[in-house]
Amino acid sequence: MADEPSNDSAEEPAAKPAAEEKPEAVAEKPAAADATPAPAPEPEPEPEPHPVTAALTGQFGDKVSDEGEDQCGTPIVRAGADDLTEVMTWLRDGDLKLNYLSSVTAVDYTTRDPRFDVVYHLYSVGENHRLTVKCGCEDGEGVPSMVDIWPAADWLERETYDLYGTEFLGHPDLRRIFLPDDWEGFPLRKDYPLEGPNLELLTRQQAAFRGGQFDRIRGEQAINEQEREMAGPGVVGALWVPEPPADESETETPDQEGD
Amino acid sequence: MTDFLIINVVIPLVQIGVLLGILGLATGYIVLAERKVLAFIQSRLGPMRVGPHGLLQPIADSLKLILKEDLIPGSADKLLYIASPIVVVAAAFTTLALIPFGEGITLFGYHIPGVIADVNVGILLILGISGLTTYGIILGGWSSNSKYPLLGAMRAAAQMVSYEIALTFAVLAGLMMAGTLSMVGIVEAQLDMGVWFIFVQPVAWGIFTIAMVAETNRAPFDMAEAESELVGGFFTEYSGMRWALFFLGEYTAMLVMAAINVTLFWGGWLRPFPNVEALAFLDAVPSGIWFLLKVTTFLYLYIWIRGTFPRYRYDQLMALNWKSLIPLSILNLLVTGVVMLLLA
Amino acid sequence: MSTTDSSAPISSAPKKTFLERFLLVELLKGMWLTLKYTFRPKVTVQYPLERESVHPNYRGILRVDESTCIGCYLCEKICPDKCIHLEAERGYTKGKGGKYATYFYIDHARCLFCGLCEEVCPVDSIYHSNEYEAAVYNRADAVHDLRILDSGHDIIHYER
Amino acid sequence: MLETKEFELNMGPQHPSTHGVLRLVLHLDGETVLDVDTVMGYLHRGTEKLCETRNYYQNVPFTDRTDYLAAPYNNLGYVETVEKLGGYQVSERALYARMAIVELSRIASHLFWLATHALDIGAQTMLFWCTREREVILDFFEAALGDRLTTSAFKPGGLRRDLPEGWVEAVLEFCGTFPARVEEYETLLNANRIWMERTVGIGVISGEDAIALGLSGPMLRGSGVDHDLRKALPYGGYDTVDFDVPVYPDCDSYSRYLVRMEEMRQSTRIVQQALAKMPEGKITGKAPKMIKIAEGVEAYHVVESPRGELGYYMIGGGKDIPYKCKIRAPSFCNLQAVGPMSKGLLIADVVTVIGTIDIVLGDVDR
Repeated sequence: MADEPSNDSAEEPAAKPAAEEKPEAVAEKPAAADATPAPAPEPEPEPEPHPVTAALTGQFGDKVSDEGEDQCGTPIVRAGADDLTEVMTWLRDGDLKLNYLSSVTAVDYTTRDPRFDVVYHLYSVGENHRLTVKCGCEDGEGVPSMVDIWPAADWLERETYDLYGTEFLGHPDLRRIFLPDDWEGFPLRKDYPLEGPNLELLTRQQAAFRGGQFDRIRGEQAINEQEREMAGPGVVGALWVPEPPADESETETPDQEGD
Repeated sequence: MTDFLIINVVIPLVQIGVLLGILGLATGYIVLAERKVLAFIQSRLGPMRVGPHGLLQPIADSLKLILKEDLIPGSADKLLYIASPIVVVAAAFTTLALIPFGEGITLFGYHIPGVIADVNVGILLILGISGLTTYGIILGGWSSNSKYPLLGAMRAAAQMVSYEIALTFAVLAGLMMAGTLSMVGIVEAQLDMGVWFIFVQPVAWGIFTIAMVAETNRAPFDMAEAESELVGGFFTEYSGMRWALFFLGEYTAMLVMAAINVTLFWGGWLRPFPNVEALAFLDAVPSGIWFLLKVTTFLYLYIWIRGTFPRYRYDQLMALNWKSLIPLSILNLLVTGVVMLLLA
Repeated sequence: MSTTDSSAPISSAPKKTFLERFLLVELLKGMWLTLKYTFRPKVTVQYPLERESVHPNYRGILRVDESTCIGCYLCEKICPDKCIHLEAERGYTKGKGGKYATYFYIDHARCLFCGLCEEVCPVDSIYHSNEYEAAVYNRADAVHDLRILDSGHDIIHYER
Repeated sequence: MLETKEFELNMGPQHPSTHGVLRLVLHLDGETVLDVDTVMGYLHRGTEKLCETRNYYQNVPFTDRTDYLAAPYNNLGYVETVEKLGGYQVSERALYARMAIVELSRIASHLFWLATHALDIGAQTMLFWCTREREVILDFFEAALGDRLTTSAFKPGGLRRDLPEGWVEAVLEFCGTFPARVEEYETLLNANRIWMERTVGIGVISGEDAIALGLSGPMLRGSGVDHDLRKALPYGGYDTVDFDVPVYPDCDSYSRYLVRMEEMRQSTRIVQQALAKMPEGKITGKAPKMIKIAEGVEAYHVVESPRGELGYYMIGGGKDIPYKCKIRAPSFCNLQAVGPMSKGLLIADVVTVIGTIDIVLGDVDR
């Protein structure tokens, strides 16, 4: 890669062994099982703060904390919700000229306190540098809205609210954006099941399908028992049932693959 | 008495019957031709499945349209909703009676003229009746009681009323040369002068051609339909046969406008250079064929333009008319008058 | 920022003289182009009658070679949308030892055609055929069991 | 005085010009647009949630289905992010093969944009001419990647299979003839007075507003902002090829049209250079068969997709599945401009504005 992160932060070496130590992995062809030899970890005793971070901490001192860099070499800082507006305003208008809000999102660390991180990815059109700003957010609380600083935040914050349920205080129009207004729950939270909270309802629909109505749809070519067993329940309804059917599977578990 | 009956009743009825019979088919084939030509322009083949090279497609289409369910929206004004496509088609068909298709032939000792009714205010009547089409479109859009058709109808009304002005001024220039309002008379005037009016009135012809495309709601002036904005415009809610009637009306109107254009500027049924004796062998081709050939060319032009240009916006369309075409046509009229006065 | 000198304003709109405007020059140019195209060879294929062949690399409908399948479950595991289902048994029924699939079906209505199963299969038993006509009249027919997967599904070719 | 009422018009979700299932509620005064409400989400499939439950290889097919008109670019964005997370190297051959493929996808995407944009404005012939060329590119994808639209082109570390025999020559031949085709499109549109009246001065957004609204890609460059991530933060070997970034200052739909037309030419150049530079060697991936990223390792990687800044923000979770995968969709951010850009215009211009933004609803809703 052209811009392989040259200034590896402390986090980098941690990634490499983890990536490699898994030879018994769900084996595919063993040919290329070994990864690139990891670039020699450079355990710098005292990692130099990124100049962007340095400028920021120079301006705000303790209000922002340095969180190193990500794998692309983008500095990460953390700010408190109370100082966020002040910090962000300076980032846009100050020396760093971070005039472009690239993305807003949140991360759900279910057990951590505060539960969410609201993450802002900033960019400077002109200076070509990036900055990631994180801000903790407890469930049910909120962080100040950035709409006044970057109009781009309008929909991005609505999206984050829609999917994570993090409030953005002062947002002029904080509604759901993708999901219907009466949707329950916030899908990207970790405790939200993959196939949705209305699993029971869907199962009933599926049962109805499998019972009488499905045959009606098929008309004369009514599906015979053997064929149905062969086809399995996943065919008929919208949902997949993980186990091959022993008999009527009324209860379904969320998809467990991937664990 | 018999002669009177034959000349005034039987012959016109037969003419009407033949014309309508041919026209029903012809419209279908204009649609097919349009699909084919557009396809050729766009590097594809167009309808190929029904009959050889899709030649039976119009029949399949009309059958489909007749058999389709005829929906009337619940909230529509039913009477007007049903009436408006009929208005459009009736107006378009009526104008056909006034168009001279040829010199006429003599059959069983009776001269059958090439026109059903040679009225001495022919062209005025055509413009007047075709103006009625607007009512059908407005009523159709309004009676659907739906938003897109309403917008389409509004556009259609404004557009057709405005372009009629430019159209009429362009026609006037030709009429001044001809000195008559009769469609047959116009052609005969060109025969007398020995020159088609296109060569003396090119500007009027240009204006007429642009205005005629706009007047028939065809691309790039198909504001009223504008399927990418108004999803079909005034006939969004129509389906089946009623929708087909609008279609029939549109294509008949195209035919009529092309016929007027040919009659007025391209010598109607006359062969090229009607007074040059050296080309007399061209008279072997019947006059009706010359006429149809010219009309076909214009119909091709319609399709060709549709395949080439993007669509104007509603306000730009009006600006084009009021700011360019109408002033230009008035100027043209003035110049024509002055020159004729000087030459007279 | 780019290194080009494109910051200099480029007159984006082409300029036209009055005569060019009045004589509709650019419109006539366009019409000339479309007229030329009217007579050029056409590029479309009359689909149900003619069929274009696809490249051998094309990922079409999944097929399984029953005789080589060792029932290792890798395809089922890697499938991102879980459309492959199989059960394997140990035995000698089919003239070979080891595991073999007793129960194998693929729901093509859910398949992503991503090719991951083909890639992980250690014996190249599951593979994408070049067949792309998978339309069926009811959803149950989109599910191919081992018999169909092995011998190929019936394609109703359009006649006439 | 007559009482006048605001006219509310539902445009979409089923409308020929909303390019999918976008719904705009237009508040009209006559035909003049006073305000636009944008309603979306009809195509929301929860891709980001799905990505949190599938492993790093399994996620590649999902990225196809976000911006399905330029699927290889989405694959590239995702795969490069994973490579950054794991620190995997890409072979030279894979690097340039990828570059050629994604630039072809940019051409294909812009072609389809032109086709639909011109169709919306009423030039229906463009639809067929553009899809004709796009079809050729899709054939290349079919041969090299296995599928035409949902390519699942790359995997972490490289490509999934080597390029087929004769592929490079065929692509180079296409690159030789393609600029002439672009010229033909321009004959039909560039100077056409109707096209100009429909696009010049329509959908104006100034450079500053565009940056503040988070617009990217041709939306920025059509507003006079000289910014292209391929130049600004080179990734994927773009710093080794020579190309120009077209910038037009008029901030209107016509500028953006010119930008995209020129980008098609520049992409052709990049493809030619990339294929010339592509060495022999191994093209398939060097990443481990089971990618595991340590907990807390994160990366936000952006690429310049045909629509603009496409970003992937991923966090490793210590397992073989990402803890978080956020897709920064260019269509979504660009679509924010539809309100500001279409205020005061007519209905027909809203169609132009939607077309000029070049949205893909799969990308907007994810």
